[in-house]
Amino acid sequence: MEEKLTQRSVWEKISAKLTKRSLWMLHYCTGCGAVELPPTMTARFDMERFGINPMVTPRQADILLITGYLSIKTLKRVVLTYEQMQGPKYVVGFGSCTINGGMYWNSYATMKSLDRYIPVETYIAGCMPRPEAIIASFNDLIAKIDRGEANSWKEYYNNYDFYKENQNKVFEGPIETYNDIKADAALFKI
Amino acid sequence: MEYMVEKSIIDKMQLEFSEAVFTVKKVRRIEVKLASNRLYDFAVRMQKRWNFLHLSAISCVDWIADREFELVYHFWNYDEKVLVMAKVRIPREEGESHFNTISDLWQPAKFFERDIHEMFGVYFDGSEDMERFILTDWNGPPPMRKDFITREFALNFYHYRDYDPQWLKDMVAAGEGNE
Amino acid sequence: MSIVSNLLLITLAGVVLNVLFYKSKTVQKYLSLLLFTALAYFSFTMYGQVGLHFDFPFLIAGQSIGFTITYLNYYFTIMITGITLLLVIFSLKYMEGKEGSTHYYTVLFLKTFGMLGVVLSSDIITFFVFWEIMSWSTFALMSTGGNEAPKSAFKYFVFAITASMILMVGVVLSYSLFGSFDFNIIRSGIPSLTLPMTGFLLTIFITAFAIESAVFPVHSWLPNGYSNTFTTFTAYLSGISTRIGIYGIILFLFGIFGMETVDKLSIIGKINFRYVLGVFAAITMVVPTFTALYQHDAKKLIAWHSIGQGGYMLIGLASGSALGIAGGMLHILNYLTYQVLIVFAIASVQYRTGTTNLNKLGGLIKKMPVSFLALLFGIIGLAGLPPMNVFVSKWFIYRALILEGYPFLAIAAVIGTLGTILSVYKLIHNMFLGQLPERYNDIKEVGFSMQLPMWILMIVVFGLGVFPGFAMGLIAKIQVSLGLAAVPYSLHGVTAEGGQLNMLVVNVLFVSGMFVTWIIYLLGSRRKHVGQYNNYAGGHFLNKDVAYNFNYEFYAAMEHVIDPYRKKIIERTERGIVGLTDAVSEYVRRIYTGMINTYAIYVLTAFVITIILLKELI
Amino acid sequence: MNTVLWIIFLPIILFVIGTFMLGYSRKFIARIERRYGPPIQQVFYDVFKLMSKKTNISHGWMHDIAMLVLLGGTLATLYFVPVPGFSYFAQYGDMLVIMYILLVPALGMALGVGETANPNGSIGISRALMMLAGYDIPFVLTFIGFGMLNHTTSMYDLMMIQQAGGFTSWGLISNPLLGIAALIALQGMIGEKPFEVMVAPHEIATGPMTEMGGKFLGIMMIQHAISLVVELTLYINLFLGGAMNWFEYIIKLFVLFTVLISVNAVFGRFRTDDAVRFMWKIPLPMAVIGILFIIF
Repeated sequence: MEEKLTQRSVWEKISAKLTKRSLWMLHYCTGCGAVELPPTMTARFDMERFGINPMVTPRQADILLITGYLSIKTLKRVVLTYEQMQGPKYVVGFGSCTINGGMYWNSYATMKSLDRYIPVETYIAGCMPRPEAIIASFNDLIAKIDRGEANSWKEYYNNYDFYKENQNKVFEGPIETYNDIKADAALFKI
Repeated sequence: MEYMVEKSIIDKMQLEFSEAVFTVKKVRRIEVKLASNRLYDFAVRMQKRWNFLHLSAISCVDWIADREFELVYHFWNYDEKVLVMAKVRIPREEGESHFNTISDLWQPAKFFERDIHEMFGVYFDGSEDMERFILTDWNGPPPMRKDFITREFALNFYHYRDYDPQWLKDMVAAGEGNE
Repeated sequence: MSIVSNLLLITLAGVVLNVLFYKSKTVQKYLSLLLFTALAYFSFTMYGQVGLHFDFPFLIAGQSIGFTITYLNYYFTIMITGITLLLVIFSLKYMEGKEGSTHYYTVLFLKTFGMLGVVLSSDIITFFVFWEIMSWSTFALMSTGGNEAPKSAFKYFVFAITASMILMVGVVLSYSLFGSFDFNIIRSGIPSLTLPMTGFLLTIFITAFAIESAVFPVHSWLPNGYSNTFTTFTAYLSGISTRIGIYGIILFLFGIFGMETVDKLSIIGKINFRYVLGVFAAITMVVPTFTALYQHDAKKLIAWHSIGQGGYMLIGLASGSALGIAGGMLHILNYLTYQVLIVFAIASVQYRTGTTNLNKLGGLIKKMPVSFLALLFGIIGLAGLPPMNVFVSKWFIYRALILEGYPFLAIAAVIGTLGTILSVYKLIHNMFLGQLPERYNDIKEVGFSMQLPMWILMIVVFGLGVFPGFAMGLIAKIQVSLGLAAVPYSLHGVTAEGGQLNMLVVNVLFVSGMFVTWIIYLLGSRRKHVGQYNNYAGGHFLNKDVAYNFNYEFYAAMEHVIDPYRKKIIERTERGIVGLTDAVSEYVRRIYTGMINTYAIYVLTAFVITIILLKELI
Repeated sequence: MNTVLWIIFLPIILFVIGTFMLGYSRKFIARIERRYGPPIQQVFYDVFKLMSKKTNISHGWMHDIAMLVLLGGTLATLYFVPVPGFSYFAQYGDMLVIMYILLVPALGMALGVGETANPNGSIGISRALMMLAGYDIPFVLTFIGFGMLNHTTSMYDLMMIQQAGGFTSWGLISNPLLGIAALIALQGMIGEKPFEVMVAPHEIATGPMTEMGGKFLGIMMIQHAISLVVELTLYINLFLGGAMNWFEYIIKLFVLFTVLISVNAVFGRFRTDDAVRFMWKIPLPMAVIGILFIIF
């Protein structure tokens, strides 16, 4: 993976510098962390300074926020929404519930680590991180994009079987998202 | 003579259900222990005669030691503002835990019974639908039963990240961790 | 054998032959196709013989009656024969297997015969006779097909009879005043009349034609009449049949009475006869476009629009300036082309799905792209947007209204256009866009014989849009023949002084803009086509039994705004009239008591009264 | 020769002005909410990011062509609006042409959004068209009023008349009623807050833009920027006396835009039928009375 990064052309560097300044966050509050977002958006912490503002539909969003625990039922919807998002997309896992199950570590109904089901870009530790932590993680994400290392979304296309197999283990049957990921990988040459 | 209202209600019920055990738990709380076959008549009288119009909930307690489930029916009276908890014992084994439905008296009973069926495995005869209620994609045993060990199920069904950073090891070595 | 007699003989032969061959449908089909192509050929070659006169061998009351060809009726003849030819080509496949269509072609020939006669007549008697034939055949046309068709056709019949009665009064009055039926003699006799008499005569003729072309107060027969019959007849009726009324108005307002006499009939200052006509036209434009919002049946929606667009033509004619009249006349041709195009698209959807109920259709663009394109050209035309031909005539009408200083008529025109845009988008959205219901999954595009007329009309609509010069040439000749100032036109627009219109520049800029956008579009990376279930639904899983479409009550908010003002004045007045006639006829019925002696008394009293009267006179 | 240069560079200039104005509006609203707000060139970043998206989805050929019609229509419109130093095309089309060409992108987008088969989009479009019926009538009325007053429908002549007459002959000053009616209608035309019924993010998931992602949304943002400048220029040419040099033109653009955004920043959103009722209750009678003044 290492040598692929250094070959970035000048144009990719420039476009990375420009696209990192505008990230649209899908306001998809799946767990208890959603209440941390309003303070980060409004006057005191104001994440719009970094060009991040909430967007409503997955088609227009770049960041998918998984704010807290995910029951199997919500995980289905999250996978569908993730597949509906476009191009360079980044998943940000909020809080310890997405890292290792958190408070619900021994529950029969919640998934334990998020990156088994969808590729995750950055995690934010804390049982609901404070807005400062959220702003810090967004800055890390921006720096990562600038360095061109934020390519987790390509993982979903390249080893799709790994993710699909984990998903089907948890779901009763394969979910119908009308997306043929393998064909898309070929079409978009990822 | 603090429990005037509760005593009057108990006397009223005592006439018809002499074999039931009535106790006043605290102000506005009456507990009734019944035989399982008498519950339906009790419920009918509660609704029609003694004006307990609201079935607040049906809950289920798993007495694994006595090998029995205890169904608790919570009736509430708007006028005297008293809650009556009718408790009934039914066998716990996989095949025999049956009970008759009271959804014809109260509509919401359907959902309470369906929930108990999903979580404990008690089958309510005569109820309209006994399908799965909240737990989608779940084909394991009813999870609320005491013989279902959730921790053991979770540990081997889900994948956990092995996470033992240095600072955690020092803390455990220093004996502060609760494990 | 002059051209005119050829035309009428062919249509007459068509009627007779179709009645003979009513048994076999195929013979009827191809026979009518052949005859209509011959008809179209002859009418197009009529251009060279303008001014030719043809008289019937017999005389009526010492006057020779016959036909003549002028630019005006050449203009209308091409429209009639052209559209009927396209209609027959379209209905070759459309009418297969439809029950009640044995007399489909006979009625069509009769109608064309009537219309050609009206348009080509040179004197008022032939005009009136063929007008009768035409209204009879329109009644027949409207009553074929569908179950409520006869009932709504009867409503038209009542209006048509009153129209022809008024026309009859006009004919008799003009004969008594000028002693002749010929238009030229009437034209020369008009200035000698006293002012109130000319006003009365003009109002008679104009009200007769207003009823036929569904101007505001007398329009209520049209929506049901046109939508309950075969869809192809809806196209034919709304396309050309109501425009014969407009022909009558042009002929009498400008041809016979002339601009000067009409301007003399002024009541107060600027308010003259033309302004009153303009006010009626303005209301005709506003009311239907907002009632069209409520319709959920495609044919009714289009019927309401045909009333609205009739208002545009009338307001163009009533504006009085050369530009406005040219706009009004050009609008007739433009309206005809895109209106028939829209109804052909609706007919092909009905042919495939069996319904025109807008609440049940949706997403047909994936299955019927050509009909979608046809409807798209049609609705761009109906809404009056630039690339299409109707923008030219609407631009004329607007400029005329602004420069002549009629602000309130211009306001009505603006409201009419915006109302049209709203209901027009509802039409194409509910039928072709949105989710495709499961039951229409295996629908195919219509056959070639139904697509050909659509393609031809699309080319005409777009072609006239970019180069309006073709139609403008004929319009200029008509204006000169009617004694009006011709509009300075060029191949692609108008070179008038206060602001110029150059459709070629508009379209070239539009196409170059699209080309630049295409380059920007290619800059982005590739894109993938997705099905209709791969859609954002808030995380919900979509499949065929999830109803995920928005058709029903498409403009609910606008309906909340309009409802208080919509008191259905017309329907209530009509019901009042019907109630009145019932009561009166009920009272009159009591006279016939059935006993002989009452009748004897009646005869006796009548005898006595006449004796008294006669005694007075002698 | 310089007309060819103008033809090539005018869309780019207007796009740059429009995007800076949008960036300025986001900064302005942020400042009202006592926060820093994004940098001025934020909208450039957004447009660049959208255009450089790696994967895009579309729902059919009509969805793609709708994008061409959308921006193509707006590009055609901007040539007809007289801009300081370049009004070569202004003589080929007048106010009526501009008013109708402004509707072509709206219809193009409506067809594209209809093709995406998403009810949020259809509801957004039906609201947008209702809003169009609401604000367009007063706006066109002001045109008709001026057309009748100066007996011409060409935008260029109207601008020249106002230039010649100096400050007092500005449309807003000579008949204020028409000016204010057109200002309210302009608020609806740009889609600012009180009349922002078509892109209601909380109710119908950004309305027409629900299924637009990647480069489709990029083209829509470019179109929004250019049409914003075109609509404001329409108002300036009619009511604020047009502009002969670029400096005066940009000053007027930003002043007018600040007035509109400050209204936008303070107001909540109307329900659709209330918005249409408001448009027909306040600006429409104003415009009609204004025209009555002109006639008598």
